[in-house]
Amino acid sequence: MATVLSPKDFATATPSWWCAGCGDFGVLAALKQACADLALQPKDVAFISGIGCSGKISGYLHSYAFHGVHGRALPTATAVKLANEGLTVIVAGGDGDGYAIGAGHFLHAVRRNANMTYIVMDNQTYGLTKGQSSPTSMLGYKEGTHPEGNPDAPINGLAIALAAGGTFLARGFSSEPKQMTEMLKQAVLHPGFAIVEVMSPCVTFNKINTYKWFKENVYHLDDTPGYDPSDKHKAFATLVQPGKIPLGIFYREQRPTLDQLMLGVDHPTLSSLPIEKIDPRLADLQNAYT
Amino acid sequence: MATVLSPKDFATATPSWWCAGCGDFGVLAALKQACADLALQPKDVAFISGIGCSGKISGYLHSYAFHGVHGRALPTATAVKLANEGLTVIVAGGDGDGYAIGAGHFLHAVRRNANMTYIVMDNQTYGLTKGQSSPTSMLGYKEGTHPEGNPDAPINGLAIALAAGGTFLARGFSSEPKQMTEMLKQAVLHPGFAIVEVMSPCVTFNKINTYKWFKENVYHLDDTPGYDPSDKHKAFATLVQPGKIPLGIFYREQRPTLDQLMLGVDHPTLSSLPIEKIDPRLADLQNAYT
Amino acid sequence: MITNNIEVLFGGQAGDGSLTTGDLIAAAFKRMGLEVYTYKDFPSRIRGGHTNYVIRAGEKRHYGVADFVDAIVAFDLECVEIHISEVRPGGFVIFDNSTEKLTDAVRRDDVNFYEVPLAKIAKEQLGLELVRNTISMGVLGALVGMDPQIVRTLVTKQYERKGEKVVGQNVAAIEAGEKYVNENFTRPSGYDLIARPDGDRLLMMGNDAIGYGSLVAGCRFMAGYPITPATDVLEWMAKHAPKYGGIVVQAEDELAAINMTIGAAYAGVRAMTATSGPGQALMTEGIGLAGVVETPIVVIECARAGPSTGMPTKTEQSNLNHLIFSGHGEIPKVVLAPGTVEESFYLTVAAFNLAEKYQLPVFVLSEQALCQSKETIPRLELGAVSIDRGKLVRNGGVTFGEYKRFAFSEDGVSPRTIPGVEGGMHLAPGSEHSDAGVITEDATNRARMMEKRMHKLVAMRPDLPKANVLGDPKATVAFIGYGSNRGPISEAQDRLAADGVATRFLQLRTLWPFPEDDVRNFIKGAAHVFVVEHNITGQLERLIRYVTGPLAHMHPVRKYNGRPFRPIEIIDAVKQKIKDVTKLEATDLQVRSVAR
Amino acid sequence: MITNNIEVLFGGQAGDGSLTTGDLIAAAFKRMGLEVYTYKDFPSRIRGGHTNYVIRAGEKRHYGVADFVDAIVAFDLECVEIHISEVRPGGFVIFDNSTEKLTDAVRRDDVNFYEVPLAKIAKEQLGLELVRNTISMGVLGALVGMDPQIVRTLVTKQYERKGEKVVGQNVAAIEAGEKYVNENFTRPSGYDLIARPDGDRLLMMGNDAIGYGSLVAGCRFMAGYPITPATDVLEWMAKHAPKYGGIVVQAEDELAAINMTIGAAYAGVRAMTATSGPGQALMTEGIGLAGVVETPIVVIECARAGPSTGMPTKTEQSNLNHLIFSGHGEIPKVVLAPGTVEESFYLTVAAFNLAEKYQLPVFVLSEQALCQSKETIPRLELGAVSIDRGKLVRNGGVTFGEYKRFAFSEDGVSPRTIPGVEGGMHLAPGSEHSDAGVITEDATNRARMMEKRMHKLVAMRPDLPKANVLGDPKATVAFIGYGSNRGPISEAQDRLAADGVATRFLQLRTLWPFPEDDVRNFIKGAAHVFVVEHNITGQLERLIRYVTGPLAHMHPVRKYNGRPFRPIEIIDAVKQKIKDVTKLEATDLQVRSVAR
Ligand SMILES: Cc1ncc(C[n+]2csc(CCOP(=O)(O)OP(=O)(O)O)c2C)c(N)n1
Ligand SMILES: Cc1ncc(C[n+]2csc(CCOP(=O)(O)OP(=O)(O)O)c2C)c(N)n1
Ligand code: SF4
Ligand code: SF4
Ligand SMILES: [Mg+2]
Ligand SMILES: [Mg+2]
Repeated sequence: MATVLSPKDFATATPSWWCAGCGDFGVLAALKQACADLALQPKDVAFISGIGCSGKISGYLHSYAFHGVHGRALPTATAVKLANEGLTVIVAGGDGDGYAIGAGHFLHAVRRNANMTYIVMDNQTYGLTKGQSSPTSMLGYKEGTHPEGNPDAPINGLAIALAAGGTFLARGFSSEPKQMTEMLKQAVLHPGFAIVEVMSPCVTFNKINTYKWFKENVYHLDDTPGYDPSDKHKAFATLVQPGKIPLGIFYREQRPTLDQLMLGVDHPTLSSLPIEKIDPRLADLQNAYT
Repeated sequence: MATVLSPKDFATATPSWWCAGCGDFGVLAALKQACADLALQPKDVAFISGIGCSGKISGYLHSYAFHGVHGRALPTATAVKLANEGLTVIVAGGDGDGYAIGAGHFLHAVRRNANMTYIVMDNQTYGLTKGQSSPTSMLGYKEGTHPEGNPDAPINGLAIALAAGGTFLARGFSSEPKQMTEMLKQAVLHPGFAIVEVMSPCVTFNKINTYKWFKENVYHLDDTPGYDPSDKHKAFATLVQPGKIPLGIFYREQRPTLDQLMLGVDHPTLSSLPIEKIDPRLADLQNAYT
Repeated sequence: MITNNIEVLFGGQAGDGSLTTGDLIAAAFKRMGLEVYTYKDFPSRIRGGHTNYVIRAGEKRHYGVADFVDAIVAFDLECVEIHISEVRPGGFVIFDNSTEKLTDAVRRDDVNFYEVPLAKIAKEQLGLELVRNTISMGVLGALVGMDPQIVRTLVTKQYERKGEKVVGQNVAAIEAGEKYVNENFTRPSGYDLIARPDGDRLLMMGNDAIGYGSLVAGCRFMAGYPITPATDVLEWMAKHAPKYGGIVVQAEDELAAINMTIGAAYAGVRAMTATSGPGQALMTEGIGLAGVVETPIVVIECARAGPSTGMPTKTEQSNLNHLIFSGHGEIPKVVLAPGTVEESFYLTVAAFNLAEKYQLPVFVLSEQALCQSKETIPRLELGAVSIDRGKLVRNGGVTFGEYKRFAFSEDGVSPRTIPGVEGGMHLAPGSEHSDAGVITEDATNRARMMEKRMHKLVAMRPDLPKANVLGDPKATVAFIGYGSNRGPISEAQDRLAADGVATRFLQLRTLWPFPEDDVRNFIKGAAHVFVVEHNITGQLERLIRYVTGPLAHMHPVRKYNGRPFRPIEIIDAVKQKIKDVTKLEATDLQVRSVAR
Repeated sequence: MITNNIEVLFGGQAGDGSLTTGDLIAAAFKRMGLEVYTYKDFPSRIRGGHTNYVIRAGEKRHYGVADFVDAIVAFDLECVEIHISEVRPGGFVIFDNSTEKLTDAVRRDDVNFYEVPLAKIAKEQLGLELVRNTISMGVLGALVGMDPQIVRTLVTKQYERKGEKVVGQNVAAIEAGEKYVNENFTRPSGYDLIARPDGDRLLMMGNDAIGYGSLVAGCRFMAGYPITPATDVLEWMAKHAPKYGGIVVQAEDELAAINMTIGAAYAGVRAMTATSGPGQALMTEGIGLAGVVETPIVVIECARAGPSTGMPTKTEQSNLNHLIFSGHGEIPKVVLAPGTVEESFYLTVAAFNLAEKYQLPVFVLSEQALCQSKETIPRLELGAVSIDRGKLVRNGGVTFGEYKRFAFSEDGVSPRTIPGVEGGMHLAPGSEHSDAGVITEDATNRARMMEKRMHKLVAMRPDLPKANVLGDPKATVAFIGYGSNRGPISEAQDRLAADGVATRFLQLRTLWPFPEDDVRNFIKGAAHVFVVEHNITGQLERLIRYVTGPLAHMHPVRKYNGRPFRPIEIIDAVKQKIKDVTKLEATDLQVRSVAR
């Protein structure tokens, strides 16, 4: 296949199942653009998604796509990367998928720092199950399971990731395609576990955190003079600061990746080991038992 | 029962299953002392533990003790508290139980801020399964599953809890009974989810993080002039600072607890609702379906 | 002219409001004194994708869909394309021709087509696209003779909350629909409805009956994680429980949900969770814990089509094996399976009593085609149910040292104290333990404890909901089934009887412990036993064969495409086995060939 | 004088090193040319609590413990108290009387007692408490005539790593033990060992055989979470896999472990995980995913006594139902169950081939009494095994657009590309999908896909490991069993034969898909069928009854106290049913009454 040049090369024939106006369209568009700009080959992209409206995205990116079970995309993806480190591994899922049922895996993916990209499509609700609170829903958010309002304080995935040893932490907004595309490219290029949280409004159920609401409630780190993404304490302060929602790359750092630590440098790719021929050295292993 | 005065009143007849010298003995002693000092009644203490050497502690505290499955002590305890908010709910478990298999529940217990105490008995290994790496084991820690050394960077439970909205974060050392007892008392008195991480050496398997090693590698916040446990940024900086391990109360803050938010103030205790007599108002509910 | 017997299929794109309208029509039919059953067939997406809502109404009560659809209200061509083959000869189609035109491909000359520019009227005459559905109600009403007054009252009630203006628009919409029919169509629809006394009945969805049953049974704590089709129960409880002192926790996942349920129950509250396949799989370990610590919990399983994510909004009976046989090690558990909305209420109440009396996990097994379906039912008799808390010790009277939480006993059940009770302190461990709750690996104690716990399954037999025997108890043609298949099976029975084939039907309501004697006795004397179930491997048949072994005259009737059985499919299976009956009409064959 | 036939029980407190010494003795017996089986009985704690290690050695190969213990090496009184009743009349006890004294309660005049101050000698003569165990080896060796040279060599090899000094101390310890016997005891032990040619044999533990089998089968990725008794496999792979290019990941929990295994397999590596009950329960959802996305994975289940935490270090066969029937929805899966260490190797290799050839999850089911036991076995023939990767497409040759990952086919298996292969891009969803992998809820496609996947269970039959038929194929007394019960059953067969009762034994090695024909044929002509299993509900019998129905002459032989069967328990069950055989001796009855 020739070098990929256009987002179209990453499109599938499958019509999307999203509602008109869903923020997820923006995420998909930016992702295709990023893949194109990085001249990735669809055959070398492993795209693993969780379950949710967001999770359906794996059906719309021409690649080796895997749509697993709810909340387990990260362990699956980690293994895909270890099995074939030559692949560009990208994971996408919702705020519920990643921060509720998948929260434990999220923490461990962060500490392991495998070289892959994780896109959290955050609509602050459970879209596919019709609008219940997610871990990022605001306090008092009213919906089916909380007619009187959500009593659980929202969690800040990026702040938690920072505390857990995250090495690339960014947040975008699905109606800012250029910035998002740029972030995603940086994330894919980052040698380590890169998290891009995207504010992706659910137009059908979340009547609070709408496009309008976001436009009024976000600001950009780029507009913050002298913001230094290598300053961990500043990143923490910025992330936990109540009030408007900052967008941009909060923090980046380099430390050995899981694949480097486990596979070393000149390790043959697991998926192409010639196991069909039984390694003769294996016979000698029995000597230890004589 | 008369007011409890001595730790003995919280002792059970069951002989402990711990190795001689295990740090967990110190935790148990301090916990009994704290219960005694707080004049708690065994019948009003619900003590839920995880699975592990640490988890066996529930068999040794005279109380309503529940020894559930691996990693799920926090959700169980949260419900016990909601079912009967009059109880003093204490949870104890290992670093593996809480930060590996239980990591997701840990994050959500922190954000919910139910009024209970969580003791993480951290020996930086999986004791009961014979010494494998836990999420707090040091990089390069050598054991059965990692003969060449653990490749996963250790996680900092308290830093993560801080980022997730923790309201009481402390760390003790099992051979410092007085400080530990004081911390536990403060934790139980704290209106919210209080975490006390205790360095509790595994003398059988962890030959790195020994009593000696700790004595050489800890320092006390009390010795840090002007340390202010209400300063979130300082707490974060202190927790993530590489090098020696700080002991003490890192952070405390008050925000509404889950039980307050869900039950309100004058809510009758769930466990004593007179459900035996079917509430007559229930019949009218059917009118909505005529 | 067919009177008081109609099945209407409302179809369009998901999220276009056909569900609301379907509910209104169902209510209208009910108010007209008819028996109603509804079935929702929607995709696993929020907007877009073909969705349809079937409303069946008649003088006879049915618990399922018919072979044919009598009327289709199609908001788009796709709906007609998909469903035209299901229309009964002589039936009709209401089609919104505002933007699309009917193609010849979909036309059938044995079907009446009424083309109405619903969207156009909505926009141009009423200035509100949304009321398109309401207009269609007016059209349908005029064509089949729905009581205009009833329809207006319901529409008014429905939109009250949204204010006068909206109410007005919708009432106007109804009238516009009626008017269009009167002005443009002379052809009668061939269907007519004549109002009868409604009586004191309810129109209730299976999941609502489960929620209501739980509340009546004294459940005051529910922990759950949203999942189709079980979310309704969670949301029903969230809406109603607080008024009765109860609370609902949305957990971070099903592992938390089941362990929260156990925690609350351990602390003395009647507690439940509700989930479906994937969530049920995650609860497996917790269920085992409840069994060993002998904590009473109720777990609602609203089954959907698996495996894995499968078809989340479709129906299936493929979780039975899991409920009964999953889990490492062996614990006593109970599985109850209602076959109707009414039973969903009564069996849920029974579940809570069984759970607490025998201190173990009890499952209530429903399915998408039942739990999300509405049925007209008589008022539920609160006087007919009572609460039995078994050996719960709440007010002391026990002495520490003497009291043994897991004491061996006749029925395998031990006195159960809860935190706060003086003298009852103990350890409740998931590890094997002595009668006092002390962890031990002693071989003799182990064997006794296993026997103690498992003996509950024997002790409880008298308390278990009995199976229903329907039809002619002496018939030689027999059916065995459960759950949502109760409807299609009994309807098949009636029609077979009309064809001179008498049948009897054992509708199992307790699936575990399996009612071996009932099955053994029921099968006696049967020339043919048809085991009807909605899965591919024959999970129910496996349970039966444990009792009977393989039988030449036992015939599987299975379906696994996510759609509920139609009576004809069962009738057909019977007729294929029993030669001496009249051939089927071509139309039936046609229906069978339609995969649904 | 009993020659070349002995069962030694080494007992003390957990963590006191009796396991190491037991291993050394087992090795010594093996080097002396005897057939060896070992069984570990330890508590779920690290130090303290009674633990014991049974080593059985003889000229005949056994795969289990005997009725009696011949010799006890007791490091404390508790050990004698617990096990004295199990000693064969004429057997002996070596007791460390350094601190405790033997009580009259434990004395038996039909048993020889050798009291040796082991700890005292260790401390005072050798200045190292630790070598107490090694001294006991010297004592035992001198009493039963173990080859001193072999023992010295082994001890030297064992302690080499720890340096000359330690080696010296241990060799000295052996000598001290031998010396003590020669100086203090004249009474012969009644047992004698005569060295025979060792031959080219191995002494291997079940879990090691599974690990080795995986590596040979080409497994290069393992994800796991520690859990007794499966951790050994994880650690074995961690130690050996890297040398062959493989890696092992310690996951954060079993949910991660199973999904990592799926991820690695999806990417083209032969991948596995190993766990036990509680972990298996957590893997339930993931197994279903593997079934639907048709990803080949191998899951090792090392069963322990449940339910819930249960008795983590004890043995049981109570997970079979779970492996076969757990999970929402229906997928094809395979369950293989080795009955010996040797089979553990060969069936593990078979598991990987079946998994990849049929693209589904395959379980290897072992049990604590097998996976943590050592057996002497012939060298494993690598020439006898080969690797079949089925329809794996690794080197392109597929065209995008034409290629269909889930193409319908004769055997239900479709060509499988892995990431990186040009032209093979597709979506692999846990939701129902078309042959091309596109998510669809179409009814017709759904039914076909279910049939495609389930058909694999039929297509694979020729490739499934066959059951073993042991004993006299024409005998009218029949046994059916699997796993660790293979040993006690075949031993019971030999002894029944000696008593004139001929028997045959169907040792099942494929438990799912259940070998219905084999079982049907095997049962033909049997007057009695004894189904031997280690659980309370009869999980194997349930599978058999699906084929046979209830049979008057089918008799359950069950145990569920966490301890493996002793041959006498099986013999007894048979004799109780079959009147016409000689009465049992009192001693046997005594043993039976001992709960083990
Ligand atoms: C184990 C399991 N539990 C529950 C569900 C039901 N479910 C599907 S998507 C979803 C959450 C959706 O929220 P999110 O992850 O934020 O994705 P979104 O739809 O908002 O994009 C849930 C609970 C499931 N599929 N599997
Ligand atoms: C679901 C499940 N997986 C694995 C195990 C085995 N297991 C028991 S304790 C334990 C971890 C022990 O480590 P930790 O929580 O740190 O407790 P410690 O023994 O160190 O005090 C594990 C993996 C289990 N009991 N249940
Ligand atoms: S429901 Fe919300 S999240 Fe889901 S597709 Fe529609 S808009 Fe998007
Ligand atoms: S193994 Fe370690 S953690 Fe467990 S009891 Fe012994 S010393 Fe304590
Ligand atoms: Mg979301
Ligand atoms: Mg630990």
